[in-house]
Amino acid sequence: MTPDLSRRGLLLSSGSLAAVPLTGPTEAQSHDTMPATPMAAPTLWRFFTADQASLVAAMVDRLIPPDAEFTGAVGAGVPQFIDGQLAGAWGSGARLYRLGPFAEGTPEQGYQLPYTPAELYRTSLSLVADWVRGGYGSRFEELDPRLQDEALRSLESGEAGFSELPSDAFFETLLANTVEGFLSDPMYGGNRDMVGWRMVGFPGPYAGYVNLLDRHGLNFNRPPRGIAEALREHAQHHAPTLQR
Amino acid sequence: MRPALPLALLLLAGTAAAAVELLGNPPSPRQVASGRAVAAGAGGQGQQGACFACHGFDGAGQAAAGFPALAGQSAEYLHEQLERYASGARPNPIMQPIAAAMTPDQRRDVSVYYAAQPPQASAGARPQGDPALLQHGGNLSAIGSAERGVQACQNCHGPGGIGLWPNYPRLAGQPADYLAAQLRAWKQGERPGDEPYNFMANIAARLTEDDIRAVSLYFASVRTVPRQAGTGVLP
Amino acid sequence: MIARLIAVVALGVALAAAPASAQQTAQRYGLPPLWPAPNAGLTEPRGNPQAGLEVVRGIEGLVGGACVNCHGLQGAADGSGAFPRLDGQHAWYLYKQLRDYASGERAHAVMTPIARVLTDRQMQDVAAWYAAQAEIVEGPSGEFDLRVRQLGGSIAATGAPDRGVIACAQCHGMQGEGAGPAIPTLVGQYAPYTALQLHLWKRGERRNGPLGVMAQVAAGMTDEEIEAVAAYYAALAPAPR
Amino acid sequence: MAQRLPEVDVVLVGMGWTGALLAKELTDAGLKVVGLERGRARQTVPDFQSPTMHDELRYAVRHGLMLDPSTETLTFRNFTSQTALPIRQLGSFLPGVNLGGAGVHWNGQTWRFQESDFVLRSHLRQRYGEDIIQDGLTIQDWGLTYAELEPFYDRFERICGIGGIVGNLRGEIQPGGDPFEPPRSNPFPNPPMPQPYAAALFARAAEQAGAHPFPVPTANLSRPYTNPYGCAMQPCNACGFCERFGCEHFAKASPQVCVLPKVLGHERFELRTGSTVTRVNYDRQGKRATGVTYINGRGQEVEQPAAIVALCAFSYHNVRLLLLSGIGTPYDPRSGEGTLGKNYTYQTMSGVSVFMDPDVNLNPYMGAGALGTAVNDWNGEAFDHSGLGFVGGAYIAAYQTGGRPIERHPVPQDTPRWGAGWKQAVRRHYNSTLSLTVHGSSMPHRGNYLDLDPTYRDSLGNPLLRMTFDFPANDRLMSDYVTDRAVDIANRIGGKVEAARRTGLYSVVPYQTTHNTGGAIMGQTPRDSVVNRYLQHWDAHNLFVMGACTYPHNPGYNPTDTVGALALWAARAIRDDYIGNPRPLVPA
Repeated sequence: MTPDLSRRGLLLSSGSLAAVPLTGPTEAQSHDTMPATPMAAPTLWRFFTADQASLVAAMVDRLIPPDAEFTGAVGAGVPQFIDGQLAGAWGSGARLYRLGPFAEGTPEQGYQLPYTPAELYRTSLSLVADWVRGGYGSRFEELDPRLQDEALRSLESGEAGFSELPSDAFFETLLANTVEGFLSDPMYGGNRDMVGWRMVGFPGPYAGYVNLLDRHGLNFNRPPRGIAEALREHAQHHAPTLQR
Repeated sequence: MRPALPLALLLLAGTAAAAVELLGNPPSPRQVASGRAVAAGAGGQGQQGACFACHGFDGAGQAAAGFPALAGQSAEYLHEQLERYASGARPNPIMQPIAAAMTPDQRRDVSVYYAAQPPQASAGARPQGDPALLQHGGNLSAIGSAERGVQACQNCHGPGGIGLWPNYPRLAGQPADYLAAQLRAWKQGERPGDEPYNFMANIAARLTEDDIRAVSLYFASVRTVPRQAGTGVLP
Repeated sequence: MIARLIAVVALGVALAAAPASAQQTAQRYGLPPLWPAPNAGLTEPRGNPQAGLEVVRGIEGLVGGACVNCHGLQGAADGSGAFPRLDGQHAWYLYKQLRDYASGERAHAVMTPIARVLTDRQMQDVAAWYAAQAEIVEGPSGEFDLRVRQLGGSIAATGAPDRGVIACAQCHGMQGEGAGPAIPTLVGQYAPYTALQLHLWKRGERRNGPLGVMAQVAAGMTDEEIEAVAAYYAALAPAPR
Repeated sequence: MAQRLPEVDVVLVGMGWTGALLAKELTDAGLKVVGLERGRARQTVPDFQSPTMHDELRYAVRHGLMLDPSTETLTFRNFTSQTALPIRQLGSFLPGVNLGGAGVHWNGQTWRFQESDFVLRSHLRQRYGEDIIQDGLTIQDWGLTYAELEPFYDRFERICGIGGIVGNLRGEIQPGGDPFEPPRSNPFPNPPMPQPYAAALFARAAEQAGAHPFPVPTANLSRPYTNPYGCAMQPCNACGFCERFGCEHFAKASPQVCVLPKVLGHERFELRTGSTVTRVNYDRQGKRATGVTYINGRGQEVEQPAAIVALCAFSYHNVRLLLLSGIGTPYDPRSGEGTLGKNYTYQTMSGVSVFMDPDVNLNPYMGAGALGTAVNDWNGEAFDHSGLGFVGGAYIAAYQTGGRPIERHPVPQDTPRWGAGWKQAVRRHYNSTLSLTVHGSSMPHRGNYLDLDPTYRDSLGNPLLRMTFDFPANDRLMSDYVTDRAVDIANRIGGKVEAARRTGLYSVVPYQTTHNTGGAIMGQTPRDSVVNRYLQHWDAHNLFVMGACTYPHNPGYNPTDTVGALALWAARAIRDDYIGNPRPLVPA
């Protein structure tokens, strides 16, 4: 699809299109709620190029944006999570039937593309980057959040017609991975400080509640611990930094 | 067993029921103050014995004497144990009369008091006991034993026995003698039915004396976490 | 200085063992390496730490026995000493231990079945991951009696030559830092673990070291000295890696 | 050239629930049994221990315990007019692999079928007349009755230590149980688990709606227990990691916990892991299976002759193996001839969500696989179908299986799929959404079947199984009807109610259930079925086919109880009748 240039022009003239830093949740800033969540430390990307990482970070932080109480996908380490997944077994197509012939299929027949997840990302990210530059005249990272969302919706609907693959196949994978990265065990690099678990109130993998089942309506607010957290607490000899 | 939710609350179905709170979450200053008085033996109402004499005001216990640390256990767990001592469900010649002489409020408040005390740090990893036994204990805690048919301790008590608030007590840093005595009591049927489903009696029955000494030594040796009350819930 | 290095080499030869630092020295001086590739066939591991992390978290066939369960994600374990610290350990040493666990050379009820699930590649990766970690562990030095540590320090520095106990520092370095690839670092290792290993060497239940050196050393040590040396190294603060 | 091994008495293909049960029963009968498992061995200790077992990403999302589709999958199409394509990643159903099979990662919901289910065609025609069964539905009687199977249900439930409240004790309706269950000869061996808040809210609303709630029979144990085989089990601590996970507590009934301790190490039993059976060898003249051929862990082809062959793999794998072996006549949907692959059925699922007030704490993570309360008022023949236009039914249950948040973060349908609105909704609804499951029957249809795919191959080069399936109109009507009942109950709970109805074509993408049934069905004659009432193949009397592939239709209940009961029933027939007098147990 062709981006709505007139609307974009309006936005530009309104002056809201500031240069958006990699991690800058401009919407949150404009609400004067929470400072931008910085990437913790320079990341040595295993799969992404720096450009790809920057694009992915900008996209996932729109899928799960930061708010006043809980950081967004970037603050939660979702780009690092996805990078690790793509560099690992899942990215290389483990547990994916990869023999041909490949045919389009119906939605009911599920994923039929010849790409592993890693190949899907590699291919799609360059298509997305080119498409955004072609349609909006700048990098995705530099777009106003509202335009970023518009671009994402085009990817989601498949309107961003890529020749090599349907953009919605990539979008759905990205969205699923983003949710996984926000809510999976922190040992995979996402859900940093267990922000996703704290947000919903999930106490994590240390679990055993049979004594509490019949205390209906119980306000159970134990802070979560990840798989590796308790050992780390013992070893490092200090209390976790988690707040309730 | 814990009393089931009053039926009246169920009858409220259709509207939001009032949230049910866990004991001491958060600890009220009044309960803590009252609990401290109980710990000091000044609880009145015929209280026998002051908790602090054995467990300290800080709840550190006395490892040499096998008195368990109470600091940082959940109030729910401590309260449950006091109730069981009082009723005789958990037989103990020292604790039974002390707990029985307390009023229900005193049992509740002193539980909240000790739960609110930060656990003491222990360095762990100091040479105490047979290191081979220690390693065996660590293995039982971490993966259990196929040979005995027992699951890993850490399934319920968390890695290194860090505890799973509020029902599964913290074992890390407890005196080895105390832990071993409890396991032997379960194994020998001296704590029958004093916890739901006899989880521990079933497990202890499968452990050998060496296993018991090993896990007890292990949990006593784990470094414990200072400056944090409970197993992570109290701010 | 040179004289001292040569002396070390000589000592190593005399005892049919070679400290790794001495080995490097030997090569520098054009001498034949003392043990070019201990246990022929094992090459310097070229593990990928990030791939190692995947194994640490658990792979097919390695669920309850995933490394993270006992050693932690970064390798500092739980401080009890039931499980060794692995963070910052030399990669080749870790790799070789996994090989030896798998082959039964270092038989262990828990580690042998775990190691047997791993491919050679995965062993190298895991070793690379833990070798690259440096967890912050506050030394438990306050728990050790100064006199015990003093005794440990003596053994570490000078050994007990009358009983065939070489100074630990001869191989493990003056700061207990070990020497890649084969000689493990001892700094900050939990005392019960170090002590247990010395006991196992002494009793002949661990034999997977080069040329029987550790068995000979441990055989000459008293139980008191074992405890003391273990305490000494446990209490050493790690040097920045 | 295959290496040929000495003959054994029995070879079992697959070592999940049915393989383990047969191994136990037949070694007890003095037979030498070899169990072939294509995966690897695994045990409660150390393989299932937490916290590593409690890894949602690894096990629930990435399917760590499931069959790897890159080695074998199946192809799928809705209709014969389409080209079937491979199911490239698991979705709609999750078959297991490795010792214990899917019996390791099931939830433990343990249901008996109704008496009418075993004689469904006769029953429906007698109760409602000839026209009740819609054109195209190939409903038939099973060839055995509930009364015959009852002792074996009872025994399997004792082996598992099922917890529940009996609702029908030898014909007497009991308070607190399911009044629509078929008569039980004994109460459950264990009490039910304590019920969570969501279940209590549902029970109250269901009673108001005139229904009869009861706790779901659970294979998550409610107290320490030793089963009839002498295997010890321990109580469930409600960690909320059952489905898609192995149990670390010896608390969920599984082959590992309930049977294998008395099988592995038995002098007459040999387990061979890494052994992928590629065909059953068949003597066409003698109408007899001669053994199996498999690829061992080193890639070598091995022939294992056996006096008795039992197919104990997951449901549709048994069908595929029969097709690959050329035993039986493949079903032809055009002519209706042939029996192998016929009557493939599934489960017709829908759901209703109640988005409650945000200060309602349901604590969904306090769960167990079969923890919950259900009603059967609209299941099977518990209600009158006159004038409704469909047969079959569903139970409605408020399960609390766990609160693993990647896969469970319910939001109302008008929530944006991502962005700030999504994030707020996830946070708002996680702890206060009550979900009802409508677990419906699946009736066989002429167009739904299994055969071999002409194009796609597995990693060994053998054709994949091809599944042709869509929900018949009968089942869609049924699902709508019972979903309406669920909505009615949900409205009485209080909150915003939304139904996720059974709409559109069947899709292999979203998870529904792993209740794949039919394809090698039992029946009364070789013309309408693959196996007889003893699960004995009509064309080879020493070949027995276990599992849900033998169900002529799939009732509105989870299939595992019946899988276990049928295996024990068949084992009894082999032990007490067949060995002494080896012949077709039912004259053709």
